[in-house]
Amino acid sequence: MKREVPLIITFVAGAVMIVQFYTLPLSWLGDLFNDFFNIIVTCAYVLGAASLLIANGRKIQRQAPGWGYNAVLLLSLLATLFCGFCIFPQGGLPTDAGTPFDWIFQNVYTPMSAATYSLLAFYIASASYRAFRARSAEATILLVTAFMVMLFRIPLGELLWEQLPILHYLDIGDFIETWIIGGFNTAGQRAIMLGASVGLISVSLKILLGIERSYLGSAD
Amino acid sequence: MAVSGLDVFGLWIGAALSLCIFSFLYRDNPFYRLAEHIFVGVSAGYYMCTGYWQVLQPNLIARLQDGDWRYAIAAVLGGMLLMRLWPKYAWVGRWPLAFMVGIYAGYNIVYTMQAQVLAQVSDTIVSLWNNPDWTATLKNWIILVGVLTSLAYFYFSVEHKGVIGQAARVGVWVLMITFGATFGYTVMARVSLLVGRVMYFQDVWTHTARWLGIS
Amino acid sequence: MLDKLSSLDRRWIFLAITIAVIIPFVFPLGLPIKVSQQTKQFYECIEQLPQGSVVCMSFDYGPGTRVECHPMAQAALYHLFTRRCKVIALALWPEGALFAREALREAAKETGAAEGTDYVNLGYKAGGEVVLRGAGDDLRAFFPNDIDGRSWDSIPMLKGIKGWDTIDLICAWSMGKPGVLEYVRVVGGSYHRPIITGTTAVTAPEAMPLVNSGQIEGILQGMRGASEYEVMLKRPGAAARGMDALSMAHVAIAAFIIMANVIYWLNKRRDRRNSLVGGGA
Amino acid sequence: MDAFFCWDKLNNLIGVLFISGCIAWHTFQARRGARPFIRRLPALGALDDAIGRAVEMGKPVLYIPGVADIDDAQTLASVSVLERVAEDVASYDMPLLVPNCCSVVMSMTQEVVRSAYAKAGHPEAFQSDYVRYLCDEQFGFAAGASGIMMRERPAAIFYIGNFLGEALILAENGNASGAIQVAGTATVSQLPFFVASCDYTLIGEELYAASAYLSQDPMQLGSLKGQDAVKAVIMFIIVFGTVLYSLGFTWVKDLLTP
Repeated sequence: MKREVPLIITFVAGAVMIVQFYTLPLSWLGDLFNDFFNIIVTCAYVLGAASLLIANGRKIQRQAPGWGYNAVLLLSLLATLFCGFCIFPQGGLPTDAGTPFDWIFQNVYTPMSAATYSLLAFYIASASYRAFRARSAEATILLVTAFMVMLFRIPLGELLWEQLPILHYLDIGDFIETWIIGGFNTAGQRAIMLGASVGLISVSLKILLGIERSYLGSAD
Repeated sequence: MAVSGLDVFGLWIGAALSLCIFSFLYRDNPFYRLAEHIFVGVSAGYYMCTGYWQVLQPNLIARLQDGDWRYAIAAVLGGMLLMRLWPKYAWVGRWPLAFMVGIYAGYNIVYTMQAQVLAQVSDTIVSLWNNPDWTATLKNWIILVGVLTSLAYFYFSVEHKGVIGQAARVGVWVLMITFGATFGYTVMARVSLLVGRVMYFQDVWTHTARWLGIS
Repeated sequence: MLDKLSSLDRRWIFLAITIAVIIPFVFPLGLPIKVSQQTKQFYECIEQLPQGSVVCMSFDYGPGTRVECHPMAQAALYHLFTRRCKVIALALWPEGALFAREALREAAKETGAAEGTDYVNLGYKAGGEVVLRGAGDDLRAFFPNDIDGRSWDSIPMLKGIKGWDTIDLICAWSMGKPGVLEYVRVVGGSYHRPIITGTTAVTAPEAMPLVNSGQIEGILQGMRGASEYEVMLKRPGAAARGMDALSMAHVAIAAFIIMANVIYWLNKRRDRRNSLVGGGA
Repeated sequence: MDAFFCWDKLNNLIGVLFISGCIAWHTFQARRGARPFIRRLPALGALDDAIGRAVEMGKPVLYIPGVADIDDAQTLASVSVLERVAEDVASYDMPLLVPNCCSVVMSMTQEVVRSAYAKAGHPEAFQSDYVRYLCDEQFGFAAGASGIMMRERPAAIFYIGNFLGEALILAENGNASGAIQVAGTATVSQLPFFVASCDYTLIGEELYAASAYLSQDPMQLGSLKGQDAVKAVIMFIIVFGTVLYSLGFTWVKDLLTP
């Protein structure tokens, strides 16, 4: 019962999605299921926040090492929830522009998200230094392509290229666009996409048929 | 543009938190940990609030208020998911999980077929001669050979020996060029992000200066 | 020395990159920006829209990639409003809706476009591809209100707008999934509407096969694409301002790659010589 | 009938039926005893080695199932790889840390890891904070996961699933923490970073193949054989269609155009 019902639900939901794709009168069912999906996903955010509350609450209670940080996490979570649910501006929602929630978004969330993302600029440099070595034929191909695409698609790189003897007759930007990006890159991307699509369809099929069921957990 | 004290305060908070994040580049430290925990808390809260106001409110609550009772099913399924919080009843949460997995398994089958398999195969069918110029011809050959050899690399039921082995080897080269190109492109993207942050710090300064009436 | 360099503490690299990015802001280089074919194509797509065309602009980016996508959106809105086109903004990413609001307000201030008659912001809807498909024949079903809660019927410019086939052009700012690929699949695939896009430099190679096959009619690639577009519009903005720093950092990374390989090669030569000596002894 | 069936999707239906038939046929063929040959993927051997090293060093194993929700087949494939990894790690009674970016995925991985410890006979060894939810925002997640790497110092890190921009943050910090790293993703834009920063990488379809290969379940292996058959037909159609198209016959391409 604990396993059979979910397997049946999976099969029915999947079958409905497939059938509605091909048949006009049933397409409303697909839309309805999609709505349901979105609603359940949003409920999952509650699950996420609740598990954060529980996990961090426990650490604070136990006074585990570094519990002060967990308290900070809980405080910032609760403060955001309070602003996002309780502080209504006149005739609007708590998430509108100019509200405390919006202030948190603009001045806490956005800068930190962007700062974390921009750490990538540093990591990409250290990864290039460490990993890009002409160890084998494959590594050399990767290295040379990356080097060319990186350097000669920026104004300074183009300027450098134009100083080169003979080679400067070749339009390097056009060469990269046409042959590397348009030719080899397109081929490689397509092959990965095709292979992955076949794998994806296969996994989906196995899930619908109940062959692949690890997502349910292996025991009760 | 008028700058208020609150704006400037916000900018400085943002700049300080950004610096805390950047401090991780030196090594893990209390400032980073502080910022990290604030970040995790704020973003979990942010997702929950926007999710509620932009999805649950209009798509569930408003519809139930309008009397569309079909949506009660979604509410029940969502509620069942929350049962995961009580280990004893966690199995109840499998039902909505199974429903979601089912929807996307079915969806993946038909849409992947449409957008990836059919579209990509049909795009790969190109003219190998009779093109207006030689560049198009050569490019088409590269694409055809590249796709076939790279696909050979993804062959699992044959050892990579003989013809398949050689094709797979060429395929790996094509894949390496693909990865190299992607890497090169990404460098630009990532550096742009850093440039964006530097501009942000610049803005913080100009706004502060304007507020103080210096500039 | 060689060993030390080949296992260089990565913090030195971090420091070098920081310096390379900051210097051009203090001493601008003013490098010329060459406009690429793709950017010209993108520009033409908007340039050829008749007056009063309705463009659906999708803001599918988060704070992280704002620096790449936001200048594009600002420039394109300016371009569209000066050509008297109407814009319906929506977002498949939650933060996108707020960026849309910011960009629309700025562009409105710059060009005098009015909310409700020249543009509307429908806000964010979760679900990605599902939303696009569901909204197919009736956008209103998925977006009954605009972001500030005004009902669809009370907004003058939405009169006559039904599904995707009543939209003249799709313009998606895209940094991943959901993004322009979803638009190509649904709106391009089933409704055959023209699509143009501005992507982060990362997503660009993934989108290029679709540009080659004509499913996407114009593309701005990353900050570089944005700066080229700004140059074409003769309206230099944030993207053009950052191009020098971008160049410098690239050169720094390139220098590190060359250095790493020279060291690797020297090390290999030394090892080979040592092993030869060892063999003789 | 016209009002019922979308005729323009007929090519899609035929394709789906063909692929399903191919995979199903090979799967059930395998169940009847024809155990198919599947080439060994080098990255999978690395999974075992990495777990072995963690056991030797007495340090935890870190498994990151990507940042996508369960609407992504990569996540599901990852969960099924996790099942094997968890069984392995649990049998040595070692900690397996699984930080999650999505709460639904967390509820799934929690179930899988808890079951694995129970199955290995160490139900008490499973602690609820092994599997945790960090946050939905990808960079908040990256910040949190990097913190875990620096503090817990895992000996082996697996990145299996759909990754976005945070891939390099994770892989570089994992590298700095000194762990052996094995990655697997079908997300093309992140593959170069994993290839550059990790010891082994499962590329594209290999990710989906991994779960089947690890299970050594004949039906799963049969489905891999079916996938190969599908790819062979795709290659044939491409070659056949290209030759015809170059000769001026466009019908193959037209039939495929969605």
